[in-house]
Amino acid sequence: MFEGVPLTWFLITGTIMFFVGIYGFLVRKNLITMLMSIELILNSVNINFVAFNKILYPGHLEGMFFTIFIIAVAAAEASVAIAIIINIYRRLVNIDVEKMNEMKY
Amino acid sequence: MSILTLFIIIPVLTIIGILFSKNHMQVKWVSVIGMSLQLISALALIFLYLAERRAGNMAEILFVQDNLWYESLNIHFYIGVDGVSVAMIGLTALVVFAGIFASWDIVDLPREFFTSLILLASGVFGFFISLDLFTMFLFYELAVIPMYLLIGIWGSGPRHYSAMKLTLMLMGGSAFILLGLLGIYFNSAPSGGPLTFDLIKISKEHIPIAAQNFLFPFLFVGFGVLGAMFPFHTWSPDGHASAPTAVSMLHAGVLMKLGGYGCYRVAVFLLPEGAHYWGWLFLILATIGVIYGAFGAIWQKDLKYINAYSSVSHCALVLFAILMFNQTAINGAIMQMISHGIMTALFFALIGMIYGRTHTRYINEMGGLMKVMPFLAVAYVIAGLASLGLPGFSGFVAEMTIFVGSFQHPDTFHRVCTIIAASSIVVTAVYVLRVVGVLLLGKIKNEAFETLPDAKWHDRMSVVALIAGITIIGSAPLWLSDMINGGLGPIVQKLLAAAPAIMP
Amino acid sequence: MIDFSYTVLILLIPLVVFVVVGLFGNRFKPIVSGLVGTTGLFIGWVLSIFTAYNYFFVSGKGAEGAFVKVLAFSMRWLNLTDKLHIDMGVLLDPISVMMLIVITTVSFMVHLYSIGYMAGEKGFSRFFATLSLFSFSMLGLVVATNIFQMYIFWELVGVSSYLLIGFYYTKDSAVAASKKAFIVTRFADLGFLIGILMLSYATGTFDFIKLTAPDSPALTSGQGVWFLGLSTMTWSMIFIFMGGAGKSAMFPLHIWLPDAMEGPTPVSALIHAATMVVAGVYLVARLFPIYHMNAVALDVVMYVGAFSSIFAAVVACTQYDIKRVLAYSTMSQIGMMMFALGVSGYGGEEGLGFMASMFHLFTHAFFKALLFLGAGAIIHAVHSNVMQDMGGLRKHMPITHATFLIACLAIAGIPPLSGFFSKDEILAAGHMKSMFLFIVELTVSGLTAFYMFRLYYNIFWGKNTHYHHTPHEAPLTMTLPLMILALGALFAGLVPFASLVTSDGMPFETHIELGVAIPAVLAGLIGITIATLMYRKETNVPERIFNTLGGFSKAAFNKFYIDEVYLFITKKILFNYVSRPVAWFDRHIVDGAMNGMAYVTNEASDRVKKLQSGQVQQYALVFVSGALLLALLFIYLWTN
Amino acid sequence: MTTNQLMFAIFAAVIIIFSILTVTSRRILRAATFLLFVLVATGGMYFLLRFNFLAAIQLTLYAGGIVVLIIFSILLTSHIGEKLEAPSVKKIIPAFIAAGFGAALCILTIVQHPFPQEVISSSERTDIRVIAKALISTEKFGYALPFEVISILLLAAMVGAIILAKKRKD
Repeated sequence: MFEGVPLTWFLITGTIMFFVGIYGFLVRKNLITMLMSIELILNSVNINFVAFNKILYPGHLEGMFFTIFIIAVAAAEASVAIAIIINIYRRLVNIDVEKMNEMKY
Repeated sequence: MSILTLFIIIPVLTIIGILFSKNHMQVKWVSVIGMSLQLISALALIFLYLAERRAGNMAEILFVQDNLWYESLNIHFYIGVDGVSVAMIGLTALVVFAGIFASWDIVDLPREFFTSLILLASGVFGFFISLDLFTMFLFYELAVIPMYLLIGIWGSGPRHYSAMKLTLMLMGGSAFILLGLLGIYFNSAPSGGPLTFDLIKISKEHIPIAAQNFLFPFLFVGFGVLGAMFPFHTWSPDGHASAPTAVSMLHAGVLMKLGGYGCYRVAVFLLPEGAHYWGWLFLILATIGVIYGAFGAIWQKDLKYINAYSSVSHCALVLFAILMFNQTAINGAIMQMISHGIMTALFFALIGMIYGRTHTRYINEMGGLMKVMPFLAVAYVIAGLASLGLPGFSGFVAEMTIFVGSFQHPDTFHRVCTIIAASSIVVTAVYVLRVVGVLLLGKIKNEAFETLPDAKWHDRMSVVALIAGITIIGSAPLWLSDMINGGLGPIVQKLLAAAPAIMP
Repeated sequence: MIDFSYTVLILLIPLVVFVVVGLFGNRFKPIVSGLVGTTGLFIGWVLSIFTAYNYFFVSGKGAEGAFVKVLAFSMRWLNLTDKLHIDMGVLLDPISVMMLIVITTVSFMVHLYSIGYMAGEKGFSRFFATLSLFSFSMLGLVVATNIFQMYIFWELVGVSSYLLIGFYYTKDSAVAASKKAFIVTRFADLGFLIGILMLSYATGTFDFIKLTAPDSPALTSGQGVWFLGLSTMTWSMIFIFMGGAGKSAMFPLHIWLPDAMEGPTPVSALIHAATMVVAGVYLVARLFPIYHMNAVALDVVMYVGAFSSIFAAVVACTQYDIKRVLAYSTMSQIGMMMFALGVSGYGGEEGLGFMASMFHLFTHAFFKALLFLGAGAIIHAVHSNVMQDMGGLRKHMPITHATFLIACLAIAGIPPLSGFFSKDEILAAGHMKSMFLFIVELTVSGLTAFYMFRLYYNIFWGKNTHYHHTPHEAPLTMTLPLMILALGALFAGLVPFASLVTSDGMPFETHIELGVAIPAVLAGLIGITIATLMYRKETNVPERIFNTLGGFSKAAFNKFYIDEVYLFITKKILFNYVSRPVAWFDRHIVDGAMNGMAYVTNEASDRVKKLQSGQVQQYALVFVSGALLLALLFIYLWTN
Repeated sequence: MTTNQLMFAIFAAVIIIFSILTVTSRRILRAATFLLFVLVATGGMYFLLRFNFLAAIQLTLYAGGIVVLIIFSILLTSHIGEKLEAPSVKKIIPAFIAAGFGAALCILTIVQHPFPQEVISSSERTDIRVIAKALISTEKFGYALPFEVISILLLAAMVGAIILAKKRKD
């Protein structure tokens, strides 16, 4: 309970966001929208981290640092992913994930 | 360092020589020189061995060399020979020597071809001289693997299919063998002490009977696959049909002998109780194989298939004799391996040469070749007569030793099996004479064949070397038989100890 | 005791000739090969006569006045078990020395004859090389010291016969005939081999001296009832006889012999008249002491011999190919020899049949070889094998005619020619055993005279055929052997066989029993008379008789359809119903199982690989579902 | 309802609604905009929890950096007015089941789990100096090593992105 807001609420919000992200990742065909879904997933995790940090271990900062690192990793990931997406687009002139099955079998 | 190390070093040096040679001719000549040296050292080994024995050296194993190789599993590079392995080495050297000449006309990638061929040969040599189960297995695999490349790259017909089939079946056999070998390894010191792969040391131990009964089928079937045991023989016809000449020669002549030798040296020698326990089953399979291979050959039309089925029949006779568990029959089995090795190599060499000229292997499309290529035709007749067990050629000696030995078995079942197996000599005569009649005699069917050339000098080298082998053994077998007999003592004693009740 | 070890040369010389001519024959002029071969055999012939003289008249007899077996030479060839080993050597006893004479004489004559007969043929030196190989094998067979050596040379004889029958290898019929001969005898040899295995299993030895000694292990061991009420030893003897029957063309293994006439005629004379085909008789004679102890086996020999003799005689009356007539005649005569062995007892007078058999073998060799060589001369002149193409040849070929007539008289058993004496002894021995079989053999004797003179008249008398070019007498190299053999046919019967070649080596006295001799000669004369009436002039009597007998004569002409039965068994049953299914089974069931395993693996992996669709989202779905299921599992279901 | 609760409710509602819109909108630029809202609302959450520094990072890096990056890439790869085709039902159903099931499972677990209930009302903000010191400290609760590692990762990502996106000569 943080100033009237229970931990559970944060967690539920994070969970919903997470699974919405999962859903998006599973159904969206456009690579960029899939990337956005991943961002959702990462953010939901971040919320959990900071909520746990603040409410369960108020004296510590691990959760926050994790979040910082996750954001950094997310930034790196996003940059590389977008580079790849643009590269794919250059070659195939579309970024539909269903059409990318070159590496099957 | 013992003389045996030469059999590993010479192929390696030859391969290095091949890699450094500049053109096709050099590759061939380097191979010829290397394998001639190998043949000379094999003959020298035979003489040295006989001299040692004559001098009264009665050690079980001669020319021993033992280096620790991998300590934590107690693996040694442990080599040595007895009469049996000396004989097998002689066979291998002869067949490889002839094989080099028989593949003189290889055009594609000769460097790689000869390298693989010699690699294969060195695997076989290594297998025969090893006394450590692990190195034995290592060399076994070394001999089997190049076969895939040799058939897959230089083969003919459905070569990828055949190469794949052959390799997969043999690898399946290898898996069984590995299981069996590991089983022996973990039972190698029943009375405590370090585990060992040392064949001689294990043979002095007594592996628990339950373990023997469990392991024997693995080893026997594993080696039996390579020895073309019914019903695991089907890689052989396809593999031989697709393989290039020298590979067929080496494969049928030598590699299939690894199977028989392994059955004898590992399965029966180390697991005598297991052998007695399972003997009847495999004996039935072997008897079926003898007759079945012979009948299978009658109907075939492709020369290589005929010969492959005949090999099935002859190799089944080897297993048959080993399973008789007495000295004479096993002696016959070893002689049959040698005899069949040379004979079938000769067959395949001739088939390759005939195919190289007529470009067909279907006997119905040929005829009257005796007129066109008398040398090859006469050689084929000789090979055929040797195959059907004519006295004066090695096949007779081996078969008769087997039949006489087997018939001394006190058990009626074994004697009946012997009679059934003996009846294969008639069937063999049928298909051999059929081929000779259709292929060589009669009138020339295809006019294009009338101008075909007879054997060239390198063909003659190969053929004459092999014919000399079968005639020498066939007309003066005593030294060979005695040499092999000298090596059989330990195994026969073990078998006797294993089942005193049913041995004569 | 004289050292007989030089006899090994009799074997070695033909072997050396074979190797030399076989390897280098193409480099010589053809005639050189011929001369080398003939000279080799000539030396062998001289040595054999010398040996025979030494053995029979100088030092063959043992202490009790019986001929003993002399081990002239022996060498270890192969060790089998601690008791069994194969030796190569020379064993001299009356029958082997007698055979040496027969073989070297006939072989020498045939060599000489072939120089003329085969002149200009392609493969002249190949012919002589193979002849030498045959001579070597046959000599090795007769002097074998043990049954395994005999088997070895037995096989070699078979293969040289194969090579010689198939000499004209571009002729399909010759190829087929050689194949047939080899396979049929090979089948018989399987019986021989099994017999040897059983014999050696029971007695622990291959050695003839041990096997035939009075204290032979063969007489004591293996006597218990083993199978179908017969003892092991009896069975082994029956199996061994099967081998002999195959080589000697006894019914029902005779089918190869008539076809074997596809070979050059000298070959027929050598192999299929005088030497190889009597190997079976020789084999039984060799093991006679053991056969004697196994009455059933000996009865088998007797009945098979008797039946073969009458069967072949009937068939011979209907054939038109002169060589086939002679082939059936050979079969018939050998049947008589077998019969004689079958009725014989052992030792002294009891062994009359044995002696008679050997005697007939000896005389038969001369006149049958003569007949074949004469037939060869005729064929050489007429370029045909068939009687219808011949007739009136007596004017063109006087020497051939005279020698042929002598041979016909000899085989018909007309005194005082050689055939009379030996046949008389056979009939006498048969008379002692069974009246019925005696009459059968008497009939055979009459039939023999009939078909021989049918042949004779058809060739030399009968119609005056017009030839394309007038037939002329053969050259000297061919007529000389004819004349020498004619001398043999005339006088071989005077050899005192009973005092030389007997079952136990003890000489005994024989005398001509008129009760047997008169019917025998009468039978011969009747046969000759009928033949004269029917065939001397061209008439249609034979045809009428042939037609009257209807089905029987047709069956006889077709050799009682035995060939067809064999063809049915081999072609239909073995090829179509055994080999073909085996091949099919192998390709489809055994290999199918292997391929099936591969197919199943392949198919399974094909199914599994579909999961690897390349669709990232599918992977993610599977991953998420899996993770969630695991979570469910760990949190709620595994909560104990 | 306290202010905090109200603020939380607003942020949570924004997050949930706009994240759903993000993954369902068929106009990709709109989706990106919705994502921006979600990220901003997340930043709001951080503020709520008194992580001001973190919230600042969230706003600058995520909302400012990544979303702009995404929008640029959208502009590079799609037409503005283009409507994405709707995902097939075949994909939606399993994905929906999986996501729904997962959410249900997680929420159930969260609700059932007995979290400590004591109220924390420390409204103190974390001092940026503390953060800075912790980031370069090698003591316990110091993050020097991860900090360096992450910087190398960022460098690698930068290099990688440049190499990947560079126009090839071939």
